[in-house]
Amino acid sequence: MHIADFSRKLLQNSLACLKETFFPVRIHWLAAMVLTVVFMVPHIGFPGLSPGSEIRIADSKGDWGYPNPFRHYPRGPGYVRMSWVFDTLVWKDKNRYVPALADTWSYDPDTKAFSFTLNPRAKWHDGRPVTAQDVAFTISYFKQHPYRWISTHALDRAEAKDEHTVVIYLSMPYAPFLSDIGGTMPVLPQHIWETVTDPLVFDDPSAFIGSGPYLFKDFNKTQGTYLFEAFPDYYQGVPKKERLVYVRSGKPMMSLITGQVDLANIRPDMAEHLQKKGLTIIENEHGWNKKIMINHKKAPFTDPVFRRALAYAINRQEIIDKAHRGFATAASHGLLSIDHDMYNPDTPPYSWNPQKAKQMIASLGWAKGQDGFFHKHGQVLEIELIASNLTVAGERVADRDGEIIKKQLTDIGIRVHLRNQEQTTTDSRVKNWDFDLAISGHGGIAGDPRILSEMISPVYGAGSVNSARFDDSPELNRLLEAQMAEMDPDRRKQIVFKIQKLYAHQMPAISLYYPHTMAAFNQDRDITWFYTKGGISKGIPIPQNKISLIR
Amino acid sequence: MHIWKKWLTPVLVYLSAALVMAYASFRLPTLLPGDFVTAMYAGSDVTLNAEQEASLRSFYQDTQGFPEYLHNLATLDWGYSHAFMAPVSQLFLQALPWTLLLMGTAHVLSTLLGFFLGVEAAWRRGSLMEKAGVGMMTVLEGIPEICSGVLLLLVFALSLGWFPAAGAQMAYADHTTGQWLVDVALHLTLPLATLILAYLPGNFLLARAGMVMVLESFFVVTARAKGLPPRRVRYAHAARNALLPLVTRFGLRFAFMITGALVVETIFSYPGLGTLLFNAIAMRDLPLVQGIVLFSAIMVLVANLGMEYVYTLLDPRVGHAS
Amino acid sequence: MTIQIKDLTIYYQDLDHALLALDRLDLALHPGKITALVGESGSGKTTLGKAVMGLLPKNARAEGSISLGRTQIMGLDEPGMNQVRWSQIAMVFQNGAASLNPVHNLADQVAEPLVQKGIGRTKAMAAARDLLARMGIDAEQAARYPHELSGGQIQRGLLAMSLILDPQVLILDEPTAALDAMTKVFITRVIQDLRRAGKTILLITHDLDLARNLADDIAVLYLGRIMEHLPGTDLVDRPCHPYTLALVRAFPFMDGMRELGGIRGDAFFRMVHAHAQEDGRTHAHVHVAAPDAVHQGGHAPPQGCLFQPRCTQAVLDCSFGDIDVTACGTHQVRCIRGGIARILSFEKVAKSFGKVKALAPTDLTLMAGEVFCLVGETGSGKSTLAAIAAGAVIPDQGRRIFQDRDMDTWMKTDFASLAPKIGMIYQNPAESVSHRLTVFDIVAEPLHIQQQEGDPEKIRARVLAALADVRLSTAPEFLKRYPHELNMGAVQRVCIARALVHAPDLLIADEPTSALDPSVQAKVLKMLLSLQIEKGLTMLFVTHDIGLARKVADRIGVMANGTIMETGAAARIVNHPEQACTKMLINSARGQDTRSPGIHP
Amino acid sequence: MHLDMGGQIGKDPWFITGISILLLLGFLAVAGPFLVPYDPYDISFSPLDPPSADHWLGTNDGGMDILSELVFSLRNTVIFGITAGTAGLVLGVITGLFSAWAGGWADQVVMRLADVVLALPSVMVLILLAAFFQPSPVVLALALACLAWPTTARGVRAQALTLKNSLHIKAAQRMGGSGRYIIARHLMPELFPLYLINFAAKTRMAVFMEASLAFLGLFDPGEKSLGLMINYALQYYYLDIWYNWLMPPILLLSLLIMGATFVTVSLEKIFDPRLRKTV
Repeated sequence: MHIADFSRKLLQNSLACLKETFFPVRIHWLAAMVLTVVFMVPHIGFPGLSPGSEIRIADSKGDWGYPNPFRHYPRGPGYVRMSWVFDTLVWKDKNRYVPALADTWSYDPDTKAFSFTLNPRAKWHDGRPVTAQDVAFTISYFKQHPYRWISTHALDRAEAKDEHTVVIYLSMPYAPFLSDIGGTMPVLPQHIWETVTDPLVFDDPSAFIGSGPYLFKDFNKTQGTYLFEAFPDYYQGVPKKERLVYVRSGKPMMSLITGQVDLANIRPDMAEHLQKKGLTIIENEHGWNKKIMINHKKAPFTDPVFRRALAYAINRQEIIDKAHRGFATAASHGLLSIDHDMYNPDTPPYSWNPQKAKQMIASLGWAKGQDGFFHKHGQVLEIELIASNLTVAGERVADRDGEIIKKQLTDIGIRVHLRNQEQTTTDSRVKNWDFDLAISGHGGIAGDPRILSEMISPVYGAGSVNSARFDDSPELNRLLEAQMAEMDPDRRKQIVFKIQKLYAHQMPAISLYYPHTMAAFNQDRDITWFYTKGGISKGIPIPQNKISLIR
Repeated sequence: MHIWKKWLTPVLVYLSAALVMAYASFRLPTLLPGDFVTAMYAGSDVTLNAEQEASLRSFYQDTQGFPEYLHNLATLDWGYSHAFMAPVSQLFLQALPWTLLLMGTAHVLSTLLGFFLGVEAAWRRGSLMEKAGVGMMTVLEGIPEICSGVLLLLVFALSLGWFPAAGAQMAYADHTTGQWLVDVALHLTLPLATLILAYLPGNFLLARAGMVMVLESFFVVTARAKGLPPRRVRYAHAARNALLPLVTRFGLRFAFMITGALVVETIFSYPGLGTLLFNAIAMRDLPLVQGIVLFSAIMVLVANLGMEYVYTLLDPRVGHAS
Repeated sequence: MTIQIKDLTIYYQDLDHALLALDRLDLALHPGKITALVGESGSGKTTLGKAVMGLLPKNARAEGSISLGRTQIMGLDEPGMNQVRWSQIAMVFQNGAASLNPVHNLADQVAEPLVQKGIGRTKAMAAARDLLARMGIDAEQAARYPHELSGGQIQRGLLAMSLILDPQVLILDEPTAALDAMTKVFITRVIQDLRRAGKTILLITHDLDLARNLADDIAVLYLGRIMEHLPGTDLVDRPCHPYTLALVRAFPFMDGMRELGGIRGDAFFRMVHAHAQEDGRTHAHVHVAAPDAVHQGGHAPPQGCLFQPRCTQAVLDCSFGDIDVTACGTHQVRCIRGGIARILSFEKVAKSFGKVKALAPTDLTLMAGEVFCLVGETGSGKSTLAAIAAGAVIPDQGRRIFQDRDMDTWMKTDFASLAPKIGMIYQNPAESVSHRLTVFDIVAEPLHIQQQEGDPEKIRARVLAALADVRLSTAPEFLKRYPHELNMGAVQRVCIARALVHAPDLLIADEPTSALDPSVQAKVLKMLLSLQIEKGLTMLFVTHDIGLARKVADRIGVMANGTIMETGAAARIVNHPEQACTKMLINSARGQDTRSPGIHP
Repeated sequence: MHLDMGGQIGKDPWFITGISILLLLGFLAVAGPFLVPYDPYDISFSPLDPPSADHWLGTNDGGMDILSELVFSLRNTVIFGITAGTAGLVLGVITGLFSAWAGGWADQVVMRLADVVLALPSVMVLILLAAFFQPSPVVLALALACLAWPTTARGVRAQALTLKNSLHIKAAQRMGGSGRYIIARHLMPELFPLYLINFAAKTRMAVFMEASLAFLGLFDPGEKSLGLMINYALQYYYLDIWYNWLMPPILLLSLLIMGATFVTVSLEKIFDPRLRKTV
């Protein structure tokens, strides 16, 4: 091979030079070692992808923790990776709930109890059958060792009636039970977890024995890669693909085009380019919303009129056109997504009206100075707007919203200081009420209306930085309490309607728009991915529903 | 007494420097605003209520004071990473090989290549080849890592598709060791090329300048007079004296191994220590941050000590004080 | 193995001009012989050494031929030269420690050539260590690094290094420069052993003492040309070329007598650059660039003798045509006047006043540029001889030849042209000047007599210059002062100024300082000597005090009773006097022999 | 070692190219904002337009004119580079000279302090700063200077040490020159070549760092900088925007750094290459 000889000669030459430089030092052995490496290279074959039955999914961050209830990160992708390994009682396909571990389920309003009959064929990965006892044990275990992802405050107790029926008694009516517990709570094998006292650090391999379609094989932290293998005697049939791999890639589109991965989230602008390359594009419902957090505990934001004036001042369509080139939809001020079946169409739209905004601010005693800004008692109206690189569905993105909002507020006479900070710094400032306005965003708005309680009232959303923690309006607090306990869907809908109107009126935070989240996948792997309506489990807007690999 | 004193002061000084570095690596991360719980849970889809949050915070609370931190340090128990739920040392050892592979080879290759090219160019001083070489290298010196990295990625990974665009190896492909080696090599080429493009020019110009200066000295004429073959004169006599500045640069650069390649690691999603540190900082995963910062501090001290020793090896005239 | 260098020309190319280092040099080095190459720095000595070794820098251009035995090694390429270097020809460079690689120890560097020739490392190191031991460097010192060795040790190391391959030809460049006496003696003995061993040695040095002791033959190099090639022993006693004389006079020989004297003017370097001639083609040609010479539009191509501007006996045709080598006894000299010229010679000149025979028939020759002292008792005829030389007294018989022209005919036919060539200073300054003339007039008198310079401005300039030469003030009030208003020293200096205003070739000083008190005498003498060098005069100095003569003269002639008893180099006369009268003069000068034996003819 | 600087520098081709690049960019940075058609913060144009008559380089994702943004970014990057360069130089020289002159334990302490500063990962320190202070370019430039002075200090100290033992300084001392006099009169001017070289190197490093940090998203997007432009452009790598949006900042950045490097290389060549030995 010509190149090999040339490189060998070059190596010998440079080795001789090296030897000359350090002539008192003997380096025969170095020369020998390097030469052997040179000989080895030509005999190694080229790496190939084992096409076989394998699915590869790209993710930009890569590391989302170990896929078991206590070790996965408390974000969508973390839960999804666990969902492959641990099954829940019920699950959602494209539009509605479908049986999972439980074949049938019913709710008895008088005893406030849900009863589930389990699928007899369900087995744990170690071959033992899944019994009602396991479900009862899981409920009591989660009450003792809280699993952050679900809130067990509404559960009283659970009893296994016989081998395959279990009844869960509620301590109070809890409307989001099905979405929060039934469709989200992973069932744990009793024979493994009953001896585990400290689940957070329990990392023995048996911690990943679940009843889901895939076995957890490996997670490489630094590489950010996961490996799952199909569970042959899965009770809903052998999964379609033998292996499932998560890969980290900073440039998902590039990995898609080069065939390194089969499914990846993409930016809307990539869509038609990828379509030309023969990939299938899917678009999610509006499950994620961008909003402006307002520090309603600090003047002048304490006054709802001022907050509503801000809403009028912001031209959301310009943000959509400028910052996202139209790949977004204006959000409803009622916080719930417009695709949600409990969405109240006549929540006030606060369409862009700078004149009205100026009048409203003027009505509060602010007068326009010659510098074009509002002044009151010699103080200029000056606020600080914080923005940070938010992660939208796992994809870190820096966008122009801050700059556009700043321009719009400056136009009506408010001096704005735009400050961009690292995300965790922004989160901690919002948490400690050390801010005026902050741009942030969260998902779950197409899922269970429970999101309203979390994102408005401090009772449910104390921990989350996206929650407005607004309890000035007693009426709103009462409604939020009621909707959590209202088990009957129609009556709950009425309450949710009222909440949206009142929330829009109080305006503790301004919803801006729903970015279009899209994904693309390789059609000829004959797996069709889809976005679940209302998001996976309690509202995760990610197109990796395990149903795609089962049926 | 004199010898003992001669060696004691530097050792004492280095020890105090090590102590200061340990304190810095302990204290600085704690100054970062926000903590692990806020970073992990704040923006998440999970909403904690007040007491849940309090219990979490207490679990992740770093209660250890500096003396305790030192004690753990001594017993090589570098603490437990919050995010990864794994001992820091284990995480570290997983990421270190990749960084060593990328940065190590980049440094060694660029220094050796820079040395040979510099020596040859200086020897052919005034020839067309030398002028062209120096010209090209100066132009290369001007291109920042971020630009060359991006361009290489776009050209070779995206449009030509010769090399994989991300990662250090194809995940979970069941390769034979031979195939695995080639796969790692393929993934390594682009980031390595970027780093070499970034480091080579500096080394080349340094070697060339040093060599040009040495060639003017008399002992090179003596060497030629002794009838030694030209290559021997060039390397055993001349290049040997032009080695010192290059070694200093190698030592200094080697110390910044970790943070040095952060940009390249981000462009090529290469799983090195730099990315680990950057994510750890974002996640406010203090034990991991402290571990890595301390390791880089030790690297700097070791590099300095090593260099002092190498100085005397390379050039007997260099006194201890330099 | 002989080295034959023929017509070797080397110049260093710079951006737009080139520096000429060697100009058509011919030299032969024979086995068992030491040839010394002597000259000032910048004369091209080291360039020759390097040329032989083929180590000229990249910008050097060389023509001519250098052959080792029968093989031509001049244009050899690097590999070819490498065969010859160190195995056949070795060189010890002049740069001392800088010639050694600072990062390798001495033994390694000495053994290196052996190792490269394929001899095993351990054997080579053993050979190196014992060669170093022979040179007085023990094993511990051999393992040291250059910066840990003294100058002496390094020189011994370099010598050992050059002998490691036992080469036939050895070039030593300033082997003893900056060395302590002990090491110098050791090195000299080693070089003598090498000569006995039959090696061909070229010794490059500016240390004339070393050259005189070691060299079989010496080549004197000046600006890249060999001025004189003479046997080693003649260097001090019979230098032929004026430059060699000047060099010898400048060198602090242990047994040297005379005050050290530099050489007039400054050395300069020769520029070769191309000028487009009328025919448009550019011709490389040599051009003199003295430090202060301004390269006005034109230039001064240096036809003729290079030493001409600084030569004390330069005549008009010295600066024309190409000077080649002529024989002068056993020496070859590059001088159209065949080496140091005779300026004045007496043939059987005698004089007697009435019955008193003042001067017996004597033969005497005065060489150009030298200081000849006539010493003798009063009445020994030295003043008469001086007067005859100055043309003041006509001898009864004999011929006087001055600058190769018969003096008598010259005085008869055209005394005006002879007078300015000889200047005279008398014993008693006060009497030798007219007390009515002011200082200015005294000094200007010779010019007025000759009326050569009509224009008063020029006369004034020449007078002021002459007065400045003798370090007298040129302020107007001083010029108007009269001799009697000055002290004796000042008057004598005015006389000297008068004597030199015409820039004579020969200055005759008859007991010029005996009338002055010692402190003034010393000042005047020092001034006289520096003037002699500056102006390049030949001086006939008459004195009765041999101690004074010792300090001033190159050669001394002892006179008694009108005859010159003994002449010779000052050092020889003073250290090994032969004639009784000389011994007596020396002893009386030393105040030992108060009794004065009778004077025997 | 007095050198006829004017004569030699003028002839060196590297210096001429380097200086002309820097002058051109300097002019662009200073006069640019007045010549450029639009205000870079004006987002009133349609985003991601290809180059057209009124937008020579087209518009970026925020609807801003790329050409004007480019010029403003160049200005900010240049200002940033120069502030960081000078601050780093001044700090480095003062500490270097002090530690060389004081010698003994003071010297050791300063050098070990330099080690400690070198050991801190710059990324973390910069995040700390971005968190506490308003990350205006000046603050960050000074922060970079505080991280960069050790290398200059080492170079200056090494050179000052060799000078300290030289004869003319010992003579000045014997004549009663005080420490301050010696430093001001002899050491400072003597090290002049070193300042130039270090200044160019530091400016180059600052511009590199600013671009990389912007790329890592640590900078305020409100500020315009070449690194930030590259960062935004890179996110739309899939659209063929590379020739009008990605390449110009990369080209300008490379030109800026190339100019500084050419000047550094020629200065090093002209001034004493021996400096290299004592780095």
